[in-house]
Amino acid sequence: MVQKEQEWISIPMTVDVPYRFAAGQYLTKYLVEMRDNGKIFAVKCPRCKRVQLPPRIVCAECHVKNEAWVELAQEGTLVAFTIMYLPLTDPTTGKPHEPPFVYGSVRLDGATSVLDHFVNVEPDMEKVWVGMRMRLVLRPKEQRTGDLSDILYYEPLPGQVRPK
Amino acid sequence: MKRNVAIIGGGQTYHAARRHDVDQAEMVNEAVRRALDDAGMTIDEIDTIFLGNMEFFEGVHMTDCWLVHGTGAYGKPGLKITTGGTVGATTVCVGAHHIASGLFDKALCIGFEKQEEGDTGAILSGVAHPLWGRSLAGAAVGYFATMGSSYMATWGATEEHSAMVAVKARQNARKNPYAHLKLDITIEDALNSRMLSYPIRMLDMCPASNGACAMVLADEKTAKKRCKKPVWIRAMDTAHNEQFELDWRFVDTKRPIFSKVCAARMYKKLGVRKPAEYFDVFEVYEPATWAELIWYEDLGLCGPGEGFRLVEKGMTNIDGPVPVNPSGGVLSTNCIGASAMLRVWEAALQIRGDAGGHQVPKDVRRALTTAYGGTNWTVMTALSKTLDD
Amino acid sequence: MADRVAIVGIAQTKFAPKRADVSYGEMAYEVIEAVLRQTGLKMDKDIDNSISCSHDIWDGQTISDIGITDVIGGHLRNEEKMALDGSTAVYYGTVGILSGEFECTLLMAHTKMSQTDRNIVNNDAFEPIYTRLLGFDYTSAAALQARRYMYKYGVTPEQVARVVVKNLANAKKNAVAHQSGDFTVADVLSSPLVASPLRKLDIAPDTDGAVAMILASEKRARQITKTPVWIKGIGTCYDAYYLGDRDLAGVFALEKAAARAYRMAGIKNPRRQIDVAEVGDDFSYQELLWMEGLGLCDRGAAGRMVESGATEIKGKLPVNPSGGLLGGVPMNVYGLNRVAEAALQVMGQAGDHQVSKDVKVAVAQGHSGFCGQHQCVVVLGKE
Amino acid sequence: MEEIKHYEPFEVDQHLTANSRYYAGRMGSRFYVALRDQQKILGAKCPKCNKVLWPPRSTCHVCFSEMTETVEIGPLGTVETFTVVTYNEPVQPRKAPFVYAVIRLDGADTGMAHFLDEVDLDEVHIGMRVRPVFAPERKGNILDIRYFKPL
Repeated sequence: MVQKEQEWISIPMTVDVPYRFAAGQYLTKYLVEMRDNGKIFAVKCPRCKRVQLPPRIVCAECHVKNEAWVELAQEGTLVAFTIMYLPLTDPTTGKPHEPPFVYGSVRLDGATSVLDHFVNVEPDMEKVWVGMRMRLVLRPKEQRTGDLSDILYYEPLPGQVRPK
Repeated sequence: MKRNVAIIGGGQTYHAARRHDVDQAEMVNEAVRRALDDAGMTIDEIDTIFLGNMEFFEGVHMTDCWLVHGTGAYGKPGLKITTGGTVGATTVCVGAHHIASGLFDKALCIGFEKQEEGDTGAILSGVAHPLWGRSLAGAAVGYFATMGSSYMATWGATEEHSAMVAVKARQNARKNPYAHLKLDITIEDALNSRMLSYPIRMLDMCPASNGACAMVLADEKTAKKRCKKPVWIRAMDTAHNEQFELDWRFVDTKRPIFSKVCAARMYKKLGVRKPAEYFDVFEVYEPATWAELIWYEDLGLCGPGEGFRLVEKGMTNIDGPVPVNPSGGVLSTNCIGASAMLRVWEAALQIRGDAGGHQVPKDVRRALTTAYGGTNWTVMTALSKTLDD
Repeated sequence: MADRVAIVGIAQTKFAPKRADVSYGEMAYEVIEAVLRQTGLKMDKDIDNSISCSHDIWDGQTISDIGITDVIGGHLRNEEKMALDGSTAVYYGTVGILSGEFECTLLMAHTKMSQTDRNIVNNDAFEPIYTRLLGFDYTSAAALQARRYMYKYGVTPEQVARVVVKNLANAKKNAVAHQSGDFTVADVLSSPLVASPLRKLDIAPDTDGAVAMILASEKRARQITKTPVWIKGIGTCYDAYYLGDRDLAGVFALEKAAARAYRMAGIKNPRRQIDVAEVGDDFSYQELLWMEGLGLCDRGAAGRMVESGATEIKGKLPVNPSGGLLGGVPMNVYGLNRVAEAALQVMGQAGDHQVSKDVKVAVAQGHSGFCGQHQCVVVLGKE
Repeated sequence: MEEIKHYEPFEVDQHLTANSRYYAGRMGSRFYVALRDQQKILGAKCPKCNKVLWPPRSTCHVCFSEMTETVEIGPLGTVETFTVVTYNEPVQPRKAPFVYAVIRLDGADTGMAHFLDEVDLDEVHIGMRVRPVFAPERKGNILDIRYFKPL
């Protein structure tokens, strides 16, 4: 006699928790200035002089409060990148980003930190390289909401040739 | 520490992508019963119980409270710990501190994750700051991808080298009956697996596993009386990295890095000069292949930029001079809350000589384990066979 | 090597219904910066490790100690998070120092209840197989406990209301509380019904805030402060999980946790030896239940004791002179605030809500999980 | 240095949404199959304590014995405690006001938390005898019992 296999019961459930996040004193200035004035602000540690993005209350290395603000240039250098082939879901919209796309870390001139974002180049290893000079492209002002997605992407400065 | 602390027993579940036959309590209970049996103890003899788990991954708040019947915590003192991927090792630290304090003699430490029950993708994205990066959903894959491209560009390694790590892990896992991904794969298989985020392919990443691990810790007197092969916890340390500067992925960074800082502190405590010789086996927490190569370098098993040469020469194979992850590691089994504890337990098994098919073929007297989690955090644990080692 | 552990510094935010101006990390920094300034300690030189208490689901952040790593001094250093009530930070911090591994430990608990919905969050603490779909939260579960307790021991609604009247009057004298006032028993009993028998004023309000504390070994404590508060005893214990498994009128876990703490502290007769208690009154009736669990009176006698005035700020055994949690303290911070307030009483630095008697020994209690499943007791004392 | 400028608090609404699936396990599956297919309520019997526990589980929380035996309990039971809930939350399946109760089913040593309905809110009391009302279409979750009602 064949014994009937046990049925394993499972219970589907959606866990949905609403949040209202406060950006706080430091990120508020960054997001509002980017949204309203198209400016990128960072903080500078009074001790080690690291210019940090996103702006934050404490320099984690020096344990001192950050109080000095600096406006950053909107050009920088590509420090690392990847070509993403996964349709990763944006948890805040529930929609995926269409792969493949290039995603990279850019160090804006004058900053110590990098700022990660999409890079608007062909997803081809020949067309993108570490050391490439980049420009930050914001959405038009009327479309900006005060989110990191107010940055559309980085795009390469024109006329660059891949170094041998 | 004021008193010596020993691992006197442990156990783990079989790890798998699906465990439809058990609820969370039943799964945890499997590991707990194995650990108690291994220690030759009943639950009544346990003084205190600690649970490590990243409950957000299951979507259950306060799993320690729910699972008291599975863990045996009813009527006992205990705590719940959540520190990301490191949590299994942090739970061992918490247990060891309790024994060392003299307040308790026998502690049960448990780590688990039943990842299939929750929504891993959504919760991993939640690691990013809600207003800084969460909407970009880079997740863990993107992070290790930049690490891989940085490693290749800086040191001249190739995708073959990460494939070697991928193969070593899964071939070792085949010798470990408890491992999740027991894959008989070749370098070609790894290189041909699906590209996720250049240069990270499917076989470069850890799986999402269900499983649990439990360990019984005891003070010296209890350990010597009750256990034939106690394994001693000789040093532990924790180092985090700041929230936003994730420099571990830039392999040529000049900034101090959590992994090297933590290793240096451990080696100072123990008087280690040549870690590759001092320790007989390593269990490191490598969520991706490239991370294992970087661990080699950060732990000082070789010089900077030489990690890929170690794997190339087979130095870190199960029968090599510096065996790393004979268990198959996190690349073969990742039940987050248990993963870091599994590193410690697998290292303890090696020291006891009880690792079975994946026992390294030499006398193992000392072992080092690492954990990884959060925004680049680690917990390291050093174990030894005797208190003289 | 340390045989005794002391509290050497305490800082609390002003609690508020909502702090829209700060992120939770910035809110944590307020108290961390304050406690370091107060003790004159430097993060890098003096603090060996830190312990935080919060929950990912409350913070809306997976691995939520990420959000406080920078401010708590976690960079390249040791931070561990207990996902339980804030009192457990004191518990584990004490253990860590007694283990000989650390000499000076920074503790911090924080929550911004305003950033989400407490009932939705707490519903996720009900396991998904048998209870979550019924829609339970901590308030409805507490109402079941309140009813059972009052039924079994004949505790009257007036006696429970006296807890609210006392605590909200005490909270007037506490600068960090945000809910206080002169209420009558009739006011409490006519406030809107939430889940019978609990009314609006029976329930600790939604609150944002943080508490930080520094623990030190005896040697370090002597160097840091002239008024160390010694941690004399600690204890924790889990009860069963399901509401139907537990004797809801009982105090199984608290009695066990208290017994451990009292044994360590050498307390044989808590009623005579304890001078003041700060207990977890997140619901009014719980103050009574926990008083009984702590052995401050007989089972079922707490209602009459409150009625007698013995637990008033000037009474024989003041309970929650700070105004307790009903004065407004965030979840998860509950217990660290209880220990902080008890310690301030021992130091004689509680300000306007300092009790009139000399405080040699104080007890603080925190709990986690619905209806107090996990209990933590801390006994504090002078020299 | 930049002049001090005041910014209004900046807040952003988000949700964390996770699609989960929970497994009822060895004892839970037996419980739900019996409930769904036969409208029977099962408890688990501890071989050492001899107590019958609801919900059924594989380990006795008191003595840590492994439990494999299930026994039918109820369907009648007694109210041990109750509350009338006056507020609404999206996680609640019923509209307020509604009644939660802990009900000790006949033959069980622990209680079941569930709804009470078809009852005058003023007449609910501890000790009230109740029986379950099953859902006409049962899916294998706790709402297969719609609620309990007085005898």
